[in-house]
Amino acid sequence: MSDEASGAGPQADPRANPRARALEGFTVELDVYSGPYEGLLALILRDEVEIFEVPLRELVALYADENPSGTSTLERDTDFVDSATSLVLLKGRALAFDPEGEEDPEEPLSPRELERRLVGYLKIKRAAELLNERLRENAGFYPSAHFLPPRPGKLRVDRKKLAAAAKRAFSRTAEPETRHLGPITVTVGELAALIRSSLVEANGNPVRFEDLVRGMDRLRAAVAFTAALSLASEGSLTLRQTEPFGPLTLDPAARTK
Amino acid sequence: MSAAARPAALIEAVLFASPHPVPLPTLLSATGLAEGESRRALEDLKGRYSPEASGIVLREAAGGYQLATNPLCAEAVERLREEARPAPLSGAAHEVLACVLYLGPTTRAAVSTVRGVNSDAAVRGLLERGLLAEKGRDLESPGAPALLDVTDDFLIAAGAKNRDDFPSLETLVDETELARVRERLASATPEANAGVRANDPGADL
Amino acid sequence: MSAAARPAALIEAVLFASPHPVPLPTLLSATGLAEGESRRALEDLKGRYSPEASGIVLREAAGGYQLATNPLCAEAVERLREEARPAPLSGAAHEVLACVLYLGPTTRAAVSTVRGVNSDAAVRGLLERGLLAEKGRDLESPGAPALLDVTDDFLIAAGAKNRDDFPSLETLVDETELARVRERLASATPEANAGVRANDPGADL
Repeated sequence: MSDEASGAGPQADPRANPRARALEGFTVELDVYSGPYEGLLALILRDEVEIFEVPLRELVALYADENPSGTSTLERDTDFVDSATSLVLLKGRALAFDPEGEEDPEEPLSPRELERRLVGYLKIKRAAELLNERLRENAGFYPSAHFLPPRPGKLRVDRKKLAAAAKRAFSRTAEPETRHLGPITVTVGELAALIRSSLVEANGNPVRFEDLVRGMDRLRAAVAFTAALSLASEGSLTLRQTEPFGPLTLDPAARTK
Repeated sequence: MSAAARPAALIEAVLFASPHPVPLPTLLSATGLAEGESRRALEDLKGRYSPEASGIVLREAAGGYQLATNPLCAEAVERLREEARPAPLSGAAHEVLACVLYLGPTTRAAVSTVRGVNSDAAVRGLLERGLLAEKGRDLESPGAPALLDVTDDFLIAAGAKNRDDFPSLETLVDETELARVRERLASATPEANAGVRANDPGADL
Repeated sequence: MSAAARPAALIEAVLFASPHPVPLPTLLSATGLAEGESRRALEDLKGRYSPEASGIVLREAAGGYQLATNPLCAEAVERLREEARPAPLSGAAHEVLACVLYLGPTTRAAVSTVRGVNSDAAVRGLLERGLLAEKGRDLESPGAPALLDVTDDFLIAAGAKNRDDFPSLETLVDETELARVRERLASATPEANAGVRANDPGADL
């Protein structure tokens, strides 16, 4: 498949975008997006799809289902794992996000500032639940289809906007600009290993997430969280949090790997 | 859900949401009602929406049933039309217009394939505004889906002399990107293929 | 001619001919009615188009009056249009809407700060769906970033008469819950902060 794809155009050097080339033909059906996988990656990198809305577990399951009889090539599998790992890392980065760029990543927030933010966020979270309900209750109202169309000339189509829309629509899978993401210096693998060894040291006892990330900078802590989620989804541990903002605990799975 | 709604209410809602007269079989399949109860409900509705009782009237036209404004109220409706300022088009609407302009005539499925998201609602909005129209059907695809094209009103709204009075796609989008879009359309569902086949091989895309 | 039509019929016809809610002043100028008789007629119409009596209902939204299909009949309408209901918004999108509704007009950066995660993608999706719009710029911030606000389409979708037709933010969280959060924070070490942030509910893998 990649051979054929690499002959597709003058610039189709497989190294230019190996993951999209090898994974061409893999389409995904998710709530947030349906279409080619490479398109999903492009949309995420261009901030057109929020990384938190991409259920990675579902994505992996779709990939596994797509190749049930071992027809997949090693190259293809490697590319998929590579891109899926990038998505996990992106999730980690988004969690450590600092929009104003003002915070020193090594300097923890003051307890008062943290409280202010959490209380503010909690209110927004409740408001979002309320909106969810309001929008659902009001979803079934359809407006009249019997209006007169505006007189010709009243409606304007902006040609600049139309050209910009054409660019957008026909470049959905363009190799996106990634410079703004900056280097990611920590891997989920490293932190997954750290979590596993902490669980072994704890000798079958639960480990508090807070203890695990004590002393880590925010990016590492966030990636540790995604690593914990990955381990939980593969069944190596169980995550426990009894209430919102409550302490998070990692329990070793009964059947440790 | 709809079990709770009375037959007349179901018919009322369907006629309200359809810009065209709805033939009885369509009405039955949309509402799930039997023919007898539908006819009885339509009789009731003729009373409720009579020219004497209401500003909305139920009429039979072009082989179907239609709700329409009472001619007695025509002046008020015309004044509303004069005052109404059309809402600006959304980003999605612009993208759909661009797809149909550059690929067209093409199907809804092809538009959705290019955009990567279901575009049915945006297409409907543009049909309602008269910027797109269905022009024939793609008989080679299963289900013979409708072919969409831009309208003269669209050209007027964009201040364009004709379809060619827009920058070519090649000047807007990278050649590699176009090749990929083409590949995607070709490998998509048969309905989406219609969009490609309906196009001249040497056309913009 | 229109002298023969009753006030309620005129209003009915005008609302029927508009896909959007019609503000009272527009209703008055289109129908030529006085405010008092319009209000009385609207009261009558609320009975005629009540959810119990009709497949078409009269609602107030986004500063105007609108006739719309009764949600009990939504499935029949969707079958007629062969159109699925648009996918509901994600959790992230609801949070962004809540930020803009309660704290807005506000910038993308402010939304991201409140949520603790980059919200550009969710904002973009909401702009695309027409639920948010850019309204002016924040001239006091460096780079004069665009200010986001909720749109009339959002108010219509939420069935809200206006921006204030929502409970106040202070009433949404009960005191005992806030007290528990404060208590837990007081007992936690400052280093725990990354962990708490990482517990963002949107972070479901």
